[in-house]
Amino acid sequence: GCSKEEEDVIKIGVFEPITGANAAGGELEVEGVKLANKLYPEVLGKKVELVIADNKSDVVEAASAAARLVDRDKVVAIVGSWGSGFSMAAGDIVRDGKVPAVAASATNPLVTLDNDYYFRVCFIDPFQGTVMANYAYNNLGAKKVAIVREVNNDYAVGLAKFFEDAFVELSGDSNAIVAVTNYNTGDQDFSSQLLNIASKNPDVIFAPGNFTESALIIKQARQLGIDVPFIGGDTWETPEFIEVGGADVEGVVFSTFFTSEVPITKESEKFLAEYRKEYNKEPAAVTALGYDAYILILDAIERAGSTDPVKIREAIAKTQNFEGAAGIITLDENGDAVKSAVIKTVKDGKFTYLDTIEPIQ
Amino acid sequence: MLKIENLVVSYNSIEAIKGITLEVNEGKIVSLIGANGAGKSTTLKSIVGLVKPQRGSITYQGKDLLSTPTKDMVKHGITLVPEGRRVFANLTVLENLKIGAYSRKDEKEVQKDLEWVYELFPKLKERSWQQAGTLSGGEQQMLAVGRGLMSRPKLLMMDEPSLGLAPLIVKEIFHIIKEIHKQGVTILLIEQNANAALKISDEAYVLETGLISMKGKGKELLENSDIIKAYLGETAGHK
Amino acid sequence: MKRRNLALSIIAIALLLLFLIFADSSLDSYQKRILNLCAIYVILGLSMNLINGFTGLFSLGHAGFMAVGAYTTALLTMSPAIKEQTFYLEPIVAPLANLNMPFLPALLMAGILSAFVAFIIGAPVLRLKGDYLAIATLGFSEIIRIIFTNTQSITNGSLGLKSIPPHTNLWWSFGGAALTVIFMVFLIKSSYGKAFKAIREDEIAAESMGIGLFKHKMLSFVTGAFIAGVGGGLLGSLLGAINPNMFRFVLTFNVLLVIVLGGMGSITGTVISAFVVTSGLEYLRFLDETIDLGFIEIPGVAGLRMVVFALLLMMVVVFFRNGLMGTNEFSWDKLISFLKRKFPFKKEVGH
Amino acid sequence: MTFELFMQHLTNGISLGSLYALIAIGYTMVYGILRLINFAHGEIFMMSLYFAFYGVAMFAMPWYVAFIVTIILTCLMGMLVERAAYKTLRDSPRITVMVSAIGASFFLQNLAVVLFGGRPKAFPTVGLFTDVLKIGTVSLQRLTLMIPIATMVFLWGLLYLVNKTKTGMAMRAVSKDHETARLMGVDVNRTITITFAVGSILAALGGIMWGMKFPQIQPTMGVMPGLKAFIAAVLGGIGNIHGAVIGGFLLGIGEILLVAFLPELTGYRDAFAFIMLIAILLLKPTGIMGEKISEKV
Amino acid sequence: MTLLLKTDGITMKFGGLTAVKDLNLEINQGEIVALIGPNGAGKTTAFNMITGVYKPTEGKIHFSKKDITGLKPHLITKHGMARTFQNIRLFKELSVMDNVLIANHLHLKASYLESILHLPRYRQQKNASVKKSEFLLERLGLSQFKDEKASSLPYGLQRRLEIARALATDPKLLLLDEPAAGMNPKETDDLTHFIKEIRDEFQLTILLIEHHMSVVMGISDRIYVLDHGITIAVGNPQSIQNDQKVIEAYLGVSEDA
Ligand SMILES: Nc1ncnc2c1ncn2[C@@H]1O[C@H](COP(=O)(O)OP(=O)(O)OP(=O)(O)O)[C@@H](O)[C@H]1O
Ligand SMILES: Nc1ncnc2c1ncn2[C@@H]1O[C@H](COP(=O)(O)OP(=O)(O)OP(=O)(O)O)[C@@H](O)[C@H]1O
Ligand SMILES: [Mg+2]
Ligand SMILES: [Mg+2]
Repeated sequence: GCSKEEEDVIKIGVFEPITGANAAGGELEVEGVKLANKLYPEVLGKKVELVIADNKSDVVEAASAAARLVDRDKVVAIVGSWGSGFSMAAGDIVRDGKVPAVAASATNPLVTLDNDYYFRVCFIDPFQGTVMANYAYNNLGAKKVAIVREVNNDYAVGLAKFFEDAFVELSGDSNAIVAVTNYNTGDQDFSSQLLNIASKNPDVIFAPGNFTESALIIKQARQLGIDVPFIGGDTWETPEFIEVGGADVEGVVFSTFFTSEVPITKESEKFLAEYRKEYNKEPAAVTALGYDAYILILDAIERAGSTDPVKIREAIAKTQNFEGAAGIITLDENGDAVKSAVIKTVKDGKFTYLDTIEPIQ
Repeated sequence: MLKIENLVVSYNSIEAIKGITLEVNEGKIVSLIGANGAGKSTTLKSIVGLVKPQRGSITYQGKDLLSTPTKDMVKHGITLVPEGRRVFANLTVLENLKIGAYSRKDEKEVQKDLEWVYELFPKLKERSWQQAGTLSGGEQQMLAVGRGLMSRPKLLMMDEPSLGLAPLIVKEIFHIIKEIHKQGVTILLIEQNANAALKISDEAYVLETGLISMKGKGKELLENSDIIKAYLGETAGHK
Repeated sequence: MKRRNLALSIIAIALLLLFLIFADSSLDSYQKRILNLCAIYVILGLSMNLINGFTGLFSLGHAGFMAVGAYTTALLTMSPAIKEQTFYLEPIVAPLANLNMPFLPALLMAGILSAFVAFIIGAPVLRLKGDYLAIATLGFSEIIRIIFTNTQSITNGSLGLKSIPPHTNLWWSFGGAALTVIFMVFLIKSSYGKAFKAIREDEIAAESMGIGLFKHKMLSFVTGAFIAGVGGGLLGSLLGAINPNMFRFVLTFNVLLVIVLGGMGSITGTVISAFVVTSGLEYLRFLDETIDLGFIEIPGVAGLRMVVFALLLMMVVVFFRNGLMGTNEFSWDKLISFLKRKFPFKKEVGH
Repeated sequence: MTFELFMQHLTNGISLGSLYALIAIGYTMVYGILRLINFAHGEIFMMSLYFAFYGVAMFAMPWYVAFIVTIILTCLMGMLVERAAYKTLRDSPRITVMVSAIGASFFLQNLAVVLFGGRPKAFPTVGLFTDVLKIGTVSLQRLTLMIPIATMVFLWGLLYLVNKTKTGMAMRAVSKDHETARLMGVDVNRTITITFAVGSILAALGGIMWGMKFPQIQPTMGVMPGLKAFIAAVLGGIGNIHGAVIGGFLLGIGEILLVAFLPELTGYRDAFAFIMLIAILLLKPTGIMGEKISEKV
Repeated sequence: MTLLLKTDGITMKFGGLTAVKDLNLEINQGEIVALIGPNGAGKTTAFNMITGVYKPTEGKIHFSKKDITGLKPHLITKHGMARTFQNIRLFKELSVMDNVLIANHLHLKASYLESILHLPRYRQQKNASVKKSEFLLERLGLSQFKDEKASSLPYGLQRRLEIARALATDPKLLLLDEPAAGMNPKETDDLTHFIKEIRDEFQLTILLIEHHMSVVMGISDRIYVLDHGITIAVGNPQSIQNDQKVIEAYLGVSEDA
């Protein structure tokens, strides 16, 4: 149980892959959470302490880590995890332990499905898929699209599917998707996949997947002389994407959560300024989301006026028009954020804002 | 030349050698006989440092051998032809012989010794490109002896060199031992073929469950009735 | 003597039961989860030890068998409604959609299917030896994982399964572990167990003594896979969510670690080391967190836990080359004579 | 499929295959001498990329200096790994050594996370190697041509070392029997250290070329190439240097052509490596070039 | 006299090397037959073909009138043939008793499940094998070591244990590959008697490879001599000892042996 001296700290769990295959994603989110904690170290007059639990990019570990946060560390709420699979592994645990969890960037619809205790501050894949399908069809005038997806990544598979459905509907052409090709996390050679889809002459290539592989994919495509435009999803928005991709990723278009050029909210400005000061580079989108997950929880604690996890959960569920760094968040009945998406491109080695797409009501 | 004093060796809790003292004088053939498991091989292994004795001392030409690593033994002129042949199965016959001369730098002399070994064992010359692992038992034994000779030892120790060899070859091996000995190599020999061994030995020790039970001139022991009863069997007497 | 040992065994089992009753009612769910994991690792470890430790087959395909078991159990116990929700990208194939059965038969099916997969794999692979067998079994386990990733309408692909009914509790996992231990003891004592060991010691000699290598290797492989499948099923049900990525080589390695640390070919060793490794990894978590020593706060270094774990692991391996137990087993006689040696003055009470 | 397209696939296959081959040689060499699957080889390869990265990006060394430093550091690290993880286990059961090897590999990987962070870094490329050439309609990087040539050169060098030199002979002797090798005056520990050093140098060379071809590095990046290279080594007959090269090419080209001709199966690309492995092992249980071990009884 | 083993021109090639060429052995029930010849003559290879370890490149092997060519070793053992090895191959880490018990496994009728569950049928058979093994150990003078690890036995006893293990399979034909290797002349003599004894006691037929002529000449009914894989002589001890070809290739001019 809680002893007296612990009463004046409030523990928030951070549940992320710190080691293992997904360490990169975990690190991005943890950066955001830590920054938020630095800026907002207190709530209800008590100090907020982060308890970081590594889920090792492993589902078995994820479940243990989550259980530990809930039962041993007695956190009042949890941020995370990057990767919907890990969040799902924690689903039953937070529900049974009655501790609310807020995922930052887990976009798989299953995460919050049937689970009152799981929330997220990002939009979900069906929306993002539609946004990009619209963009490809309307703005790029694409008639034929090829898809390259990271087949063992639930995010990529889901997004590809939603994109495909939306695009087929838009174009009214059931053969509009000329090719779907796969790769696995950690692959580094994509030449044969790329040559294959290029031979189908698509107008656009949609490549949802991790930024680590995506940058290499685009680079290799250019080296192979394939100059079809690439479009993708939110995961691309990391400095490394441009560092690795270099000149080859110029002009690619993707959807994401927010933009630093046209800060959506006050909080965005604050986040940007502080992040640049702290890390001396541009933030990734998921970093902003990690930040948001934290401040949203803090806001809920304040509104609940209590550190009782159940009350905090109720407060979180009622979140409306909350100003986060990555946009204004309203949680729907599933606990998913309904928010606008931003379309960006890479121009002169920088992520550049193109458009904002409002959520479909 | 080689002096062992109060040597005690044990494997885990079993004492295999319980305090033996023996001496090998330069230019002699000394043999070590005894039943299976008496500790003969263990004695040789202690000399070259493959097992670490509990107590006792081993000196070679006044030098302490216990602190010398195994790999430096050949440099001092001590070579062991190990029990069970232990040829390098993946190396050719020629390479096996060459590795016998691994620490030597005198290429020309090595070449000469190679010819010499081939002369002693014409069979090896025939098979010089064959992988040693596919040789028959006897061929491997010849190779093991040949390999030992390639280091040009001053003290050559052989652990049951006649094991599993055809009678003709056994004779040959003993002949070769004498031959090597004539060239000035001191020899410490372990043999089950006590008959043949004692015949060529200047001196011999009998080892029984880790202790030396008898020592003497080879020829003397050959006539000792205890030895005949214990090691030579009925056939030895009247043949 | 025999009577005394039997009495001691009964007392030990009673104590275990008491402990379980206590644990079930008063430990928090985190502690229970760790205990569950420990017990499941006992099952997995023993199944692998049968193949690798007792039969001497170098097999690294455990994750694959566990995957088959976990998916089978999950798909058979999930309600049709939940399956429909979960398979939202591509609907589940018809025959699977409505299949639904209680936990026990589902676990048995898991074991049987995984044994069947082992049978299919074993037919070609068990002809290989040593490292070649290792890499081929590793390959098959990866192939299973890749197939599971790509068969969207059967396994839901990379999206994985969630809301798997949480049947696994201390009774199931410890019950399973106890059954497995008893089964293994009986098996190893039997003539077949000796034949397995003979194969481990010297294949050529074993074959010359009339032991059919292929048949016996296959028996061991399939039996091990059966147990691994059941273990996988328990694990999946404990976690509530599974996906193909969790059945990577690392999982096999965790089990391998358990048996190597415990001692290849020791049932006792596997049981002990399953507990030590599983809980040890959890205890090390403090390394990732900020340590507050009162006067100074040492900031946690993310990932340090795994660095330390890997180091500890290597050290243990270096110092206990044959594992904690080697190939030795626990017995009351040994324990008592050990205690007598340690405490010579204490007289043994009543028997 | 057009001829040009096929040629483009084939060149890609050859260059990928030769990278696999290069890393596979290191594996096979250590295996051949120690009968030990050096699971840490993939991580040594990964570390070499970080060395090169920090050399060029942080310490602003010219690339050739950085690469030489990388090779030296990697070589040292390989020797260090040998010392820590394997040396003390010389006469232990095989499986124990393997666990230690996997432990070493985990250690290095997690150490890299702690030291360098989990986020990927862009590997510095050198125009001399990475510029794109166009031959007809086939476009490729200079590197694509250089890698197979380099592989062949290293292969030749290594074969010379192992088969023609005294050190090589000692290596082969040590691989069979430590005790007897010692009796022959061979310094077993030194020989093994040299083996690791050479293996690690090859890993570093492979690493640098890999990095320039796929210019992104992260702590887990050693796993896949490591595994593939290992498969290549086994395909060819582990312990056999020629075999590793053949296995590497077979795997690289096979993988690429599989995707090229059967695009529906791209999701199974990684499985292909294993399927090919198992198929070949079933036909030839010790790999393509592996010596047939009909044990003499 | 019944013919027990007959090899029909069996040949074994390793790459370019013909280790055994056109070997025609005929062994009758109850005989002791020796196979001798220089090192590398192909004796062990012949054993390996007969016991199924190698598959002959050419030729047929008949045992008890059945064609056993190319059968796996364990099946051949089931037919009633057992062997020892030139380089001892015991189950080193197992106890002496277990080594012998394992050789009973091939006669086990109880199924896998019956055995694991120790059902009555299994228990019955197990008790029988334990008895039999105890008897064999007793008979070979190994009783006192029955719980020790096989590898801890002295060399001579290890050889004996190999024979005990082979006997436990209930063979009709026992093949011994250099049983006297590593024994001193005294022990060799003892072994010679021992082989005769077990032949009579267990009604065995024995095929023997040996380089110790005292053994070979002392107990063999007939001798086959191989050289370079070719059979150069067949006959009783007397004729072999005086065969010029054999003397040249193998025995050498007798001076003391
Ligand atoms: N590595 C070992 N571990 C444990 N015991 C051993 C080991 N090597 C030898 N022994 C034991 O030490 C004793 C002496 O063995 P050693 O090999 O020296 O005998 P030996 O006289 O050479 O016999 P042989 O004639 O059979 O070669 C034996 O009882 C043997 O069982
Ligand atoms: N597996 C194998 N591969 C290649 N060559 C082999 C193999 N087994 C045996 N040989 C060769 O066959 C020949 C006969 O060998 P074998 O072992 O049968 O001889 P042996 O008569 O038993 O000799 P010894 O009395 O020395 O044991 C030898 O020249 C050997 O090199
Ligand atoms: Mg000896
Ligand atoms: Mg032989």
